[in-house]
Amino acid sequence: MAELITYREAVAEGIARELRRDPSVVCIGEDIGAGEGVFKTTAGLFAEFGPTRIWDTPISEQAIVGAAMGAAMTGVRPIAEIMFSDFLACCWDFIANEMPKVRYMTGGQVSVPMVVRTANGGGLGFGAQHSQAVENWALTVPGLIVVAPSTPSDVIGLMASAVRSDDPVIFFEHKALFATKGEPAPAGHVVPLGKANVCREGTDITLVGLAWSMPIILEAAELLAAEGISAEVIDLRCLVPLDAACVLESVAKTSRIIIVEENPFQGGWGGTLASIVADEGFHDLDAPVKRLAGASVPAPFAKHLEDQVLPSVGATVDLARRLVGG
Amino acid sequence: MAELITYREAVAEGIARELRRDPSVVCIGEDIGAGEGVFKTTAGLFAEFGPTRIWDTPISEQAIVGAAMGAAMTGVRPIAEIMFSDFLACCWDFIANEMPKVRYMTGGQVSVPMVVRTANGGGLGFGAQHSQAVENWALTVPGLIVVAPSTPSDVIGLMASAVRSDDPVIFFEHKALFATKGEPAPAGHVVPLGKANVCREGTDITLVGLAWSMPIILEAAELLAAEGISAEVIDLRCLVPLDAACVLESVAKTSRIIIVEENPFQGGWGGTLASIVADEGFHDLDAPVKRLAGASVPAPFAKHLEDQVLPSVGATVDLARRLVGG
Amino acid sequence: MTNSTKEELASWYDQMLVIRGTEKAAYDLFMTGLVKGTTHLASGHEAVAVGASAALKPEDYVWATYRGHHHAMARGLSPEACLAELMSKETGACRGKGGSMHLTSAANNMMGSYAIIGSHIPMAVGSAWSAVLRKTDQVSIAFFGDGATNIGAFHEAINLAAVWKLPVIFICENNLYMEYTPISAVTAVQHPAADRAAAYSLPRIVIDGNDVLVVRDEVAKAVALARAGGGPSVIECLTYRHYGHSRADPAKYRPEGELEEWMMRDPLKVLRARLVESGVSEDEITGIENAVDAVVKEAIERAKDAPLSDISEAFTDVWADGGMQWRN
Amino acid sequence: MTNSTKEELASWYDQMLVIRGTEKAAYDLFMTGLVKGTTHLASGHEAVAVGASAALKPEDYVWATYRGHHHAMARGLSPEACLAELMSKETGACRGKGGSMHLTSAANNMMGSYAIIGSHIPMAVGSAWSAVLRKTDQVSIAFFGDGATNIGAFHEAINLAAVWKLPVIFICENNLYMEYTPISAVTAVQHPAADRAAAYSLPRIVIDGNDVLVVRDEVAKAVALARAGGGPSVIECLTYRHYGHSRADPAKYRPEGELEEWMMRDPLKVLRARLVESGVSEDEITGIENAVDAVVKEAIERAKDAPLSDISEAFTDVWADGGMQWRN
Ligand SMILES: Cc1ncc(C[n+]2csc(CCOP(=O)(O)OP(=O)(O)O)c2C)c(N)n1
Ligand SMILES: Cc1ncc(C[n+]2csc(CCOP(=O)(O)OP(=O)(O)O)c2C)c(N)n1
Ligand SMILES: [Mg+2]
Ligand SMILES: [Mg+2]
Repeated sequence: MAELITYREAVAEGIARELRRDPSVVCIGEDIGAGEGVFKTTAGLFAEFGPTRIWDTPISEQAIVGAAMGAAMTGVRPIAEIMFSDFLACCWDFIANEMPKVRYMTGGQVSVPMVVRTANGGGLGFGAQHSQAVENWALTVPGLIVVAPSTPSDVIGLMASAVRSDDPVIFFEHKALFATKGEPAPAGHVVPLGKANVCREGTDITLVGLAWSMPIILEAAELLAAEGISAEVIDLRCLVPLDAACVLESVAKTSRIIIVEENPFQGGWGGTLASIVADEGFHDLDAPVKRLAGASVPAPFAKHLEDQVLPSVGATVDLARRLVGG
Repeated sequence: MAELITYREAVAEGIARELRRDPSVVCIGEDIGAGEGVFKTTAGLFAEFGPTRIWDTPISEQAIVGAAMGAAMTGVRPIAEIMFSDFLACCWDFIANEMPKVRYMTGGQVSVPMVVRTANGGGLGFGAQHSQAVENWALTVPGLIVVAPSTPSDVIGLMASAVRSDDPVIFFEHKALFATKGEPAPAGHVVPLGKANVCREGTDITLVGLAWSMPIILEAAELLAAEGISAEVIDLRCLVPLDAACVLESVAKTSRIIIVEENPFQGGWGGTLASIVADEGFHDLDAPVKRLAGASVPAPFAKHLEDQVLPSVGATVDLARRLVGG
Repeated sequence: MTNSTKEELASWYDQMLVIRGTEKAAYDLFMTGLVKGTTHLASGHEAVAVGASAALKPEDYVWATYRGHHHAMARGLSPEACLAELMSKETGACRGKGGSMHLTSAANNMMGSYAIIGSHIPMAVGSAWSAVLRKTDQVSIAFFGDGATNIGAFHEAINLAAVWKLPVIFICENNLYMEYTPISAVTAVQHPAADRAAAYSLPRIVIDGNDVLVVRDEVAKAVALARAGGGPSVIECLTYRHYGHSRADPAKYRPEGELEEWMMRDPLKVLRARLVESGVSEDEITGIENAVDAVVKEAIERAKDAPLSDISEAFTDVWADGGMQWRN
Repeated sequence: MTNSTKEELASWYDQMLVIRGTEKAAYDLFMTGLVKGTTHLASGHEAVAVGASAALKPEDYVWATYRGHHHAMARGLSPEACLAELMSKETGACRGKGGSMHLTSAANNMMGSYAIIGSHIPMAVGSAWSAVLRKTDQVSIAFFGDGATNIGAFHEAINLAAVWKLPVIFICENNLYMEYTPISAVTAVQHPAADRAAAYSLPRIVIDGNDVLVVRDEVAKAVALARAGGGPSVIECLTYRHYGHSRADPAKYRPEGELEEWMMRDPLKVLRARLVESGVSEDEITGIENAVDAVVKEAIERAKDAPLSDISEAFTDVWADGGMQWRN
């Protein structure tokens, strides 16, 4: 077995592979060059590819994403970094109103093949404006591919698909996963967009999540197994395209589902998925559709408070136990 | 019976009442003064209250909402207009990351009593960047009151509550309703935030919506009644606070629900509501939880295309018929 | 001022007349209910579009706002494709999915019209960056109004372009008004674009936007600078819109006599005088005018006759595969 | 330069030392694991905060960034409330819900620290507008970094303030760097704030930000102008941060010798020299220094001893009723 790599290293590796493969790929963002990114997710890129491929910018999120768009529409494949996903709000016009609508409103004349990568989510005690999980923001916008990997090899495989996609992609890298380790990805590794990963098969209950939720869910499934409850675990990997079929198939088997999501319950992506299950999977269900989501509060700074507002292994196990029992 | 008034007139009237009542209320926005607003929703205000209460701004959405915030935090109650709700994206940092988080992240030291009013929704052939229903964007953000009235008197009553609230409010006025007429509001009319309106009682199926959906739902209910299907019709009025209890109570009676929403299905507010019903109302349900939502596409310009992508009376009736029949 | 041949002048007159006529048709069609939604006419601004386009090569990029009919047509969009788009026809530039505010003609490197103030300005910086990355000598132009100079994206874009010395030209059509509010009432400087250029170490350039020759010459200088690697320029063109802001606006906020004064400096009048001056006969000029009339009339008829775009269009072109599937 | 009394100088020295000592404590506590998350220390910037605050009345408003310990303390936040906040204690300024990046002391009209670049600048314009609306003579200050001058909100805010002639002062702490990138590498002018002032018809002001007296004097002039209805000012203060950008940053990007050079112009050194010059004895100065040491030590101990904020705090203060209920 090859040596394990970190999720953080996988980001840089995933980008590097695409930069090597296709000369039209370039990176743009704040402090991503010699600084190698505040999360070190662009480590090594400037050294290998230099300033004609890796472009440091001013603090101008609108200019970053807007310029990346203009380049994408004219023959380049930019990977733009927005340092923290909270700052997507600073260029939300471009994310919500421009990138995803150009192809449609030009009647298919123009493509926008670009990736916006961003460090998403909480768990590090960064407070209200640097800790949000906002993949649900992206889900509200038709025309955006929404990717949120949970493992290093998925980071690499999905980055490959994202960069090669002719549609705009928001690529959520999870801050709390950067230090986690996993299998490296073989050369040429590509994970298709919109294909969920059944991480663990089971028969009693379906546990669905993505990114940060996955370690929680996997641990919960392990604990449940010890109690004789067989949980099927699904990592969605993408919100768009959404592999709803995979979830529905699983529910057809288990009849029970818990969706574990970090974003706040109100407007969370789990609502959309739950509504699909409660409609198309209705006759398969033996129990209420459950969502374990972030509390509907801003992120508190204090670690012991932040722990209170995020879903936990304990809460997942408890709920699953009650659902299967009741 | 007093003369009917338009929804458009109700907006101006609702604002005027608050301006008269409380000298700390001021308005800020683009072309809202002598120009009286591009939708004429500030008609008469400049004439009555003058430039010390009604402030015309440059095209600077961030400065508008940011300045309103700073004023709200220091003793003023601003009503800020963002001309089209699509442009909330241009100041999304303020809407999503600032206004709703200040109270929490200061540990309760500071309040942000302000209203952001905005013309929301489609139906007028304004194309991809001027037709979006984005109340679901606001729902994703804990700390925002989200109001979306459907009738002139609700506009006035909810505006009163919004302006008097010590929490930040996003007030969605629907473009396609501006020309509609309804009962005027009595003096002192106040509609509490978070109280849904059961517009029509029924026993066979619950139809839930807000704003633009309401005329559609009400017409559908009428047609269904003619077929002997008794629909209960609920106008949520607000997404936050959400009157979930009202919906659950109704479903306990009818056992069936259709949520009719204008925003796109993916990430739409109906997902959150559906997930609540599919959880807490699960044992009351005799049929799948249904959502009729906007198609997951940008808004097309052509009227005949736009009609295709929005929920319709016909689709509502059809679905209700199938649900009750099956 | 550089010289221009009679032929150049005549061809600009032709183009400007076509634009004027097509917009007049759009207005009339609106009034008869054949055009729906909203339109923002650029009548009065034609010299900016035609003059700037005259300084470009076909492979250069142009980016416009919701008030972009003139830019699209100056770059080669046919009056028929323009009018058909406004009438939601399948022969429309965007097959009825874009509309007046989103006219696009990618075949002419006219990269679109954007309806949220300021948003296309960083995009133009992006296509200029793209030219540098791809090592072409393409230049990009962003056209925008005076009102756009107070939105953040404008500043972010110019700074980035100046720092990276990108081949992009920022052309402000200062027509004195935003929607109904005079730009002077909400801007801390007299010249909203030009007086901001120094904030990015760029020169202050203010020109007569109603004289196509002045515009062509100034833009040509900026294009030459940009192609030579000299970086961006900001050019503020003084002009005036003849109609109200949009079809809903009777423009009552204008001081008396203002429109009349500007009508005397109508870019078509200015250019017609130049034509006469350069020795083109009245007959020749009338010949152009009649020919344009016929062209526009035919465009109207063809656009009217075309079928509405198919309703399936509502559900295509979200994704690269042509469809709208976001889930399985 | 105006005169200052010995007492003033001494009190500034005291304040600056308290800030320096408290931030040093924050750093040390971080290293021992008692402070978590992240911190952005302002050591080196103290003269800006203390000098500007010295020009204000208690009822004036101040708005800061994630690098705002110095501004909060200069306005009256106690070192204990600061450190307790960083340690998530119930005695913290925001009871552990805000943290280092969101220090707020509303009782002192220090309206908060905002962690998204540029966002608080329009808010400061808003509190200035509020003073005009409420007819008080309160002045507002927004403190921000050099990097913030390239984000759109900065420009929108200054333009609005200039147009409305609001009593607000925009104070840039130009410390040469954003996070790791020199501001000069990404900005089209030499002085990122001051060279933009003319774009809003405001004068260009660049001062030594390491001399508290220079800062006090320049800000006092701007305050007087603002109170007199003369509108906003932009003041660029040249300064330097002694630590890296945040606790994660070893600041290797600095050219050799740069830190050392700036340490020679450490604002505490500069002020200490002024004290000596004005006739304060070494003994008196050492007396201040020792007293401050004791104050900071006590603050550390008290903050350490305080209980963590109650876990119920996670669920309060979303709404005006104190709770978090968004549905029934
Ligand atoms: C971000 C944003 N805010 C507001 C509007 C509404 N709006 C459309 S056009 C316009 C005025 C624009 O004025 P200017 O830039 O001078 O262009 P002109 O219409 O005069 O050509 C406004 C405010 C918008 N489209 N986008
Ligand atoms: C909108 C936004 N973009 C990026 C960041 C990340 N960030 C935090 S501090 C910083 C550098 C700020 O530099 P400057 O304004 O000079 O302030 P300084 O840290 O030097 O005091 C950056 C890029 C942010 N917080 N907000
Ligand atoms: Mg204008
Ligand atoms: Mg700095």
